[in-house]
Amino acid sequence: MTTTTETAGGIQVVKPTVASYIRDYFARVRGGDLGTLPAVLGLLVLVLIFGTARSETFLSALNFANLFNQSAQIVFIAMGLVFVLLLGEIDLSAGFASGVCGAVMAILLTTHGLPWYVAIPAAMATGIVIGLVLGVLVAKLGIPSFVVTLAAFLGFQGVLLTLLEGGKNISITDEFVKSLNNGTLSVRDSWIFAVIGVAGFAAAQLFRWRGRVSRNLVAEPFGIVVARIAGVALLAFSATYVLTLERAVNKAITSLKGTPIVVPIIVVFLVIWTFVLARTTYGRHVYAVGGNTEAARRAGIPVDRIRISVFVICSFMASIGGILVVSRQSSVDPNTGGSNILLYSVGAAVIGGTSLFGGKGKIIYAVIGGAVIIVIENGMTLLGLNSGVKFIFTGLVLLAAASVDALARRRAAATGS
Amino acid sequence: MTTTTETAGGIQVVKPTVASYIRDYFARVRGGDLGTLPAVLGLLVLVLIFGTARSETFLSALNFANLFNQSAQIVFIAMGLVFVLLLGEIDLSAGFASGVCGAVMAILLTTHGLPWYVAIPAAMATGIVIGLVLGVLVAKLGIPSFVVTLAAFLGFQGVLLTLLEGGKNISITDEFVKSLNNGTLSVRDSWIFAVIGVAGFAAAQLFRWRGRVSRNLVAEPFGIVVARIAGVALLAFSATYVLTLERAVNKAITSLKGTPIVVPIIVVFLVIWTFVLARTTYGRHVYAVGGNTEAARRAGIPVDRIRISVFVICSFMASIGGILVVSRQSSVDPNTGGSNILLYSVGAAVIGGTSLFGGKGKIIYAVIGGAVIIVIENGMTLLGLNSGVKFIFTGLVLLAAASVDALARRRAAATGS
Amino acid sequence: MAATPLLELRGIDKSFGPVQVLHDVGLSVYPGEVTALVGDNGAGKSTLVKCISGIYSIDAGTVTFEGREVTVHNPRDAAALGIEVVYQDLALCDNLDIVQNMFLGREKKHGIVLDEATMEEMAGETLRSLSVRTVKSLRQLVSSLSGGQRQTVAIAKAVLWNSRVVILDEPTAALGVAQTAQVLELVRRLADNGLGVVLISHNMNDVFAVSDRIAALYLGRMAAQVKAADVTHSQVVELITGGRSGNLGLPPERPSDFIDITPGEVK
Amino acid sequence: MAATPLLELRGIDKSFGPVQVLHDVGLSVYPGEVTALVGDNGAGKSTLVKCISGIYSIDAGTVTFEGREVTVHNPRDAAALGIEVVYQDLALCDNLDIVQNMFLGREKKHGIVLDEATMEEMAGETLRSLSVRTVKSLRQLVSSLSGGQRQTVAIAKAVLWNSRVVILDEPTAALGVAQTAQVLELVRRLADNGLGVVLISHNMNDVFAVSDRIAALYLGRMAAQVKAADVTHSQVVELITGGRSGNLGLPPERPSDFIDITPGEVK
Amino acid sequence: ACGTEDGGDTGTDTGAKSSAGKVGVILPDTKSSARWATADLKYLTEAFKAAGVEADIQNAEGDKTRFTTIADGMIASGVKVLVIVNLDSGTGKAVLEKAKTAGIATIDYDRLTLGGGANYYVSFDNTEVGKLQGQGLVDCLTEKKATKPVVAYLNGSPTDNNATLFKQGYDSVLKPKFDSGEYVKGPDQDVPDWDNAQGGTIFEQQLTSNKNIAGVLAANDGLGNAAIQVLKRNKLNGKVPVTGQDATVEGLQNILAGDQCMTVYKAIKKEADAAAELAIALAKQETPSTATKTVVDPESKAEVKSVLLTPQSITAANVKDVVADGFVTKEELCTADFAEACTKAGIS
Ligand SMILES: Nc1ncnc2c1ncn2[C@@H]1O[C@H](COP(=O)(O)OP(=O)(O)OP(=O)(O)O)[C@@H](O)[C@H]1O
Ligand SMILES: Nc1ncnc2c1ncn2[C@@H]1O[C@H](COP(=O)(O)OP(=O)(O)OP(=O)(O)O)[C@@H](O)[C@H]1O
Ligand SMILES: [Mg+2]
Ligand SMILES: [Mg+2]
Repeated sequence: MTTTTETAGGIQVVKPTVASYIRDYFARVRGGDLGTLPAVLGLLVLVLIFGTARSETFLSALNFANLFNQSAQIVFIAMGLVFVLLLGEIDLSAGFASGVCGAVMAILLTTHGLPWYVAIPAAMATGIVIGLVLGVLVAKLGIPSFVVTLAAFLGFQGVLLTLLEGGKNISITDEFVKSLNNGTLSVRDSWIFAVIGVAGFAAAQLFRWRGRVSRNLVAEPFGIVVARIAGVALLAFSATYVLTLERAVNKAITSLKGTPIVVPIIVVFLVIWTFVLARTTYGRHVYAVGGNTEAARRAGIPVDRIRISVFVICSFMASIGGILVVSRQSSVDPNTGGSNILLYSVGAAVIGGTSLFGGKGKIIYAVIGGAVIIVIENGMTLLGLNSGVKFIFTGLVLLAAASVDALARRRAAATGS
Repeated sequence: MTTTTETAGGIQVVKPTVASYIRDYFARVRGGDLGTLPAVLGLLVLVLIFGTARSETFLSALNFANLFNQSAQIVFIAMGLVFVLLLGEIDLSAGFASGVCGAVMAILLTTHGLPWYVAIPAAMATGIVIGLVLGVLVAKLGIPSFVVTLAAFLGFQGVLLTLLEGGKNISITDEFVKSLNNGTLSVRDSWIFAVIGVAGFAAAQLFRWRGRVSRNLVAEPFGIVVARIAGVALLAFSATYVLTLERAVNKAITSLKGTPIVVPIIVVFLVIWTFVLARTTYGRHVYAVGGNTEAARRAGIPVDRIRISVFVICSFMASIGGILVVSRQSSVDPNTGGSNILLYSVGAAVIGGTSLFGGKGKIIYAVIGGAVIIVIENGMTLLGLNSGVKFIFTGLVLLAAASVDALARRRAAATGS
Repeated sequence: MAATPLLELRGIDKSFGPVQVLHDVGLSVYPGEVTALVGDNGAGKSTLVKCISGIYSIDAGTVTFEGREVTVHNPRDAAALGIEVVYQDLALCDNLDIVQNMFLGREKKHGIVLDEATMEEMAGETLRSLSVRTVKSLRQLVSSLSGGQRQTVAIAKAVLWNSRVVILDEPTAALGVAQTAQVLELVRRLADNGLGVVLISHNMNDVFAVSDRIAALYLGRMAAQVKAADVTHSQVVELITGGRSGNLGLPPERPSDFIDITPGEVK
Repeated sequence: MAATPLLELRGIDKSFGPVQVLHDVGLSVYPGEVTALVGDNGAGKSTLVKCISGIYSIDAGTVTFEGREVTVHNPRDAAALGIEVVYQDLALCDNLDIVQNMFLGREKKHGIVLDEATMEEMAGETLRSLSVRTVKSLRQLVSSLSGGQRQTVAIAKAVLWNSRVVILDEPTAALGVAQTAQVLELVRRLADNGLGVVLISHNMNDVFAVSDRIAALYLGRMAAQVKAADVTHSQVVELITGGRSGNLGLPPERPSDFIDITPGEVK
Repeated sequence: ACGTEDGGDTGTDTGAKSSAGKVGVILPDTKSSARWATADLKYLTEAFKAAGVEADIQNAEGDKTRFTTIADGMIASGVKVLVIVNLDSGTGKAVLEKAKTAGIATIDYDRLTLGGGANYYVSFDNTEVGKLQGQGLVDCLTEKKATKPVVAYLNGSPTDNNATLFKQGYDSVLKPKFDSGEYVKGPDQDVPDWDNAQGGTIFEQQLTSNKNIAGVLAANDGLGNAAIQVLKRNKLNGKVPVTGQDATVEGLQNILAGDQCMTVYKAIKKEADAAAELAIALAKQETPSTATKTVVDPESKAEVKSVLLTPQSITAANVKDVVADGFVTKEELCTADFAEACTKAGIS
């Protein structure tokens, strides 16, 4: 059966085996501790629906690659919003902030003819400044973030219009910028990226595992660690395989293969922010302030500074979202970042499992939730419905995906807590 | 000094005098218990700003009357949203729900040629059904309201487009419906309404005061009750006076005076919902569920039913908002209820003092917050700025109004709790 | 006293995910008696109470009320049976005042209008009977009350009603000397009126002062349920800390009592 | 022991809106001594503690720390001075686990990375020393802990650090017999190590068991601060419930001790 | 676009490849004008159906991201011809370039994508529309013998490039009059999202601040109607001329009632037919013969083969043309309230 071991200050504990670990995992799932499982389930259901309805187009390599490029703006804004939502705040202005930052970049590139390595940092800096202002207004003046960012939502809309001189579009021609959300890595680089990614993941997992074992702390069974690494490797390599297939529509004219450049960009930010939230003091404090602001204050955490910082991160991420969407569209107009972008981004974070009340959420949730939203958008356009019906269906499909999630949790809750 | 009296189960208490009551009020205000005071202050600041910038137009009787008609949709949606927000939920679909209900009315009136007394109840019933569906999805399936109503936001947009066959406008010609948000009471009726309103308020206040005094409970000093009644009377009568001045644009052609019909409609709903929230078991339970759902459940309150009911009320109020906006425009188009209506409505509730986290809010907050929003909109359009600058200014003015509020609370918090 | 228990639990099991908190727990509550439920921190006392009142669903076992087997799905059902509970985590609505909290779910009405005056009078009387003297106003929000004041409001809320069984989970933990005495007296009075009372407490003096029976939980198992007169102070402490005392208690095998620093920081 | 107090309060006033909760309160905390702060429910003990730790701003009065007059704006300042507090309303982050809560605001790091292993070890040791046996995992969220377990985590959190003054607001209220004994022992040990300890408790046995001095608050006024050896059990109870006992305590005039059902339900 | 229930979309699910390739059409939005969802969709669907060419027609809902997503989807599903109404030149260009690398023939429909290099261009001239509006207002004001009339602008959405083009058009007519002092320039405001409700409020405020407004240049019929409602409230309807665009039922009725001065009718069927004809030819890999004119792309200076159509100004006198064209039906237009006016306007 189970064997015991001595750990953490000489306390007797059970040493988990692979079997007991898996048993416990299922008990936990049944107990309602589901993490991203329901959102992933929802995603699978969606893929199934669209895959059946439009198998040859939805499931094509081309469409798979398109998904990444299409999701970039929402995923980036959603990643930033996770921080704000973790504190139980909201940022309604993130969409237009991304538009403003995109416009700043476009203007510097086009009107002022500056190179991308000036324009992109300038756009990011704009994002940071925006976040700083919002954060200070919320944290120091104590105006509810809904109101501050509603004002900013209106204000930035005006700024964008003013920057674009009342409604012009600005097109960009810089090849580097355009490649960000349109280009692909070469096939060789795609594989190198996949291998480095998987190796990094494996190293991090093994390093942590060894650390705990050597300290005599209870660690996961080695089998589980290996299985997890193998799972990630399988996912990464099969995705890379599909992405390196030829997917040009007209193979005679051109060739199109390789991982979209936006994939490594998303992965890098995913890794950085996951690290920040899970492994640094700052991240810990973000969760603490979101979970119980008063407790955090009493523990000596500089609550105001944390509050400001999440707005800075959010607007910064929005600026990257803006850069990418401008890259994809090769232009910026007064509606860039408007429309449903904001609601979709918040929706992405929430569908992934982030709580609007603070304290609960992970960066990966934004990516998975963003995937749900984009798969719906992408799939719906493939169905070729007329506008009214399309809106209705989009709503219904979104609801269906969320119900899978809710029902999974509910079933779990019924048997567990 | 203070005299004591015996009350509630034979306990010695201080009998407040007018002086001690006022002293306590100020101590409470200094202690951070501000109610609507900051929002009212914000409103005054706004009136001052616009009154100075455009004194002859902003402060005209015509503009004063316009404010009521312009605010109707937002105020009604915000009143409904207060219920939803009291539970810590959100309804993103309220705007389009009002559009759908308005469209239902317009179609019944115009396409089907039905009379208003069929079309209006049908629109309201549509609102109730919408709320029921949303409420059941949130309460029974346990999907976060943000996601449910985001789906509904998209869905209703589609429904509206479909109802309007892809984008037509439907005009209404029914005079009764058109008068709802365009017409005015006659001067005589305006005064009758004002007198009845004030008398009702006075009766309610005095009745309650007498009830407490006769039960030997601590009651407000009589002087305070009288002063409050006098204040309300002053407000009501001076507003009626202004509204019964001649305000026609071209006095040669036509005469325009009297309280807008929409005012009694707003007042009636304000009174009903205030009564429901403050004086009925249902209202008490709404606050309880919003304040601490677990405590409410333990107290035997049917939490799910309360949750469903607030969505029903919200969508019902949205339907009235929809009816009124269609009345005002005399037509409905696919954007009715779209655009910024929803954010403005939530903003109105929040600026008034409703908490997004539940448990805190009153119906009057929606009216005052709605007034802030509409005064900004109204004033900004009078300034005749171009769009970009107008958006920026609107944001800034909104922020300024909110800052007055926040600073008032903050000052209070610094000296008090 | 009466031979048939008012409330009887048998074979209650309860797990939270992989953690089993209650193992085959039985408990009998007799009318007119105070049953003290004791046990170490984390023994499962509060969990048991929440299973009775329908906050948690039970995994296995039966609940019998006045001889009928019942299923309690939620606190409404429990209240309908006449079971009132003062929870350890008090669960008051911070945004409501004292009177509003005390009458929550049982508001007095005149037609459809709340009868605030009557409620205020009744609340005042109840609080006075519990020796609360420092409350400044019955219309104070409970969020601004001191720990003991909140505790008193929660107790007053539960005993205002005509119920059959009253369960109090550490009701005197935050109370002062005088207030504790009043509450213990109240507990005795409730039992004397024929109610079944369950009192959870860590204070052995209080337990012996008012209870007729003592039930001891040890690591989620019912170690023993005995008459208070049949055991000594130190025997009860032994039952609490070791699960057995002489021939009383659980068989001498060790259940899993350890800090188990389980796998990873899976959240 | 040492003649100069480590922490000294003088003339502290504190009002919440129209309600004055503390009137001219003074308190001295000496190094190496346990000062018990007693008082009825709602006397103002917790409010006083929160004034010391900077959660509430004081309206009047001075705080002197090691002879220097200090102003404490927030708990950070208090922590910087070396004042650690266990609050009555525990204030744990429900969304974090035991280890994360215990090290909140003082995380151990390797470079910029959190050193989870070390923190887990230290947390395990501390909890074991406090007789906590039923915690299933150090990575359990505190939201799933029992009342006593939460209490223990909060205590462990405050005593893990090298501080000068430790204030414990009813730390044993939810604890079992064994755990209470451990905490009282810990309190004594802290004082013996030269720290100034303030213990708030309603349990006179506990108070007399560990404290060197007793300060009694009565309706927001400091009735008396005396050596524990100089007073009897019943004298202290009199101070608590009446504000005076013989020649000790407040002058015999009645402050406003009543339930005051104030004007309207103004919210 | 054509859901299967409309019967227009044979869809990709038919599997069987017709001899002609598939055509993809992306329409811009449903808000700037009702035409996209009502007229264009209908006419294009009919035209492609008649020719037996498979077509996928979708609307981007004014969302550029969605526009690109739809384009990606169409390219992925293997269309041979792509017809786009761009939301702005930038996105349009990106899509056209993608289509070109995929070897797809492209048609700019209604709006020229600057620098985009589409193969063909079919359009009404938006600036021309604006000019007609300006001229219409001038005519009405002249007819009313207004002296130094104050003219208010109720422009379209500030985020919609077309609104800018319309404004350029009517400004080119009216600005000289302002400059010469013949007319007085009144308030000039944009209506976000073409939102009629906001349009009404904005005009109400314009009138409040400037009581002697004597002419309203409203950018489309929806906004025109919003202004008319405000005027009605002040009994000024019919006295103050209001312009419009799109020849909607609402607008035409307002014209018949004498409340609206004019609207601009774009014979959308002609435009749609022209585009469909081009697309069908391209899908069948024939060389189309209809594109006889050329337009010079002001950005790339390249010549684009074009079919250009002219918008028509509609006043009470020629409302009947619109009915005759089948753009609106008599039943829709001549409801009980307007029967008399219809007869007077010669609609039978
Ligand atoms: N939701 C939950 N999830 C997981 N474990 C839980 C949960 N609730 C309680 N537990 C565990 O169940 C055990 C029993 O908890 P319970 O609250 O019933 O203890 P108790 O006997 O009331 O203790 P105390 O005297 O401290 O109040 C504890 O070990 C606790 O950690
Ligand atoms: N924020 C507040 N607003 C108004 N009154 C308050 C507030 N906080 C506390 N009080 C009042 O101050 C008094 C003292 O409260 P405090 O919490 O300090 O009491 P305590 O001595 O700790 O009591 P206990 O033993 O019950 O914990 C109480 O009467 C309480 O109602
Ligand atoms: Mg317990
Ligand atoms: Mg206290």
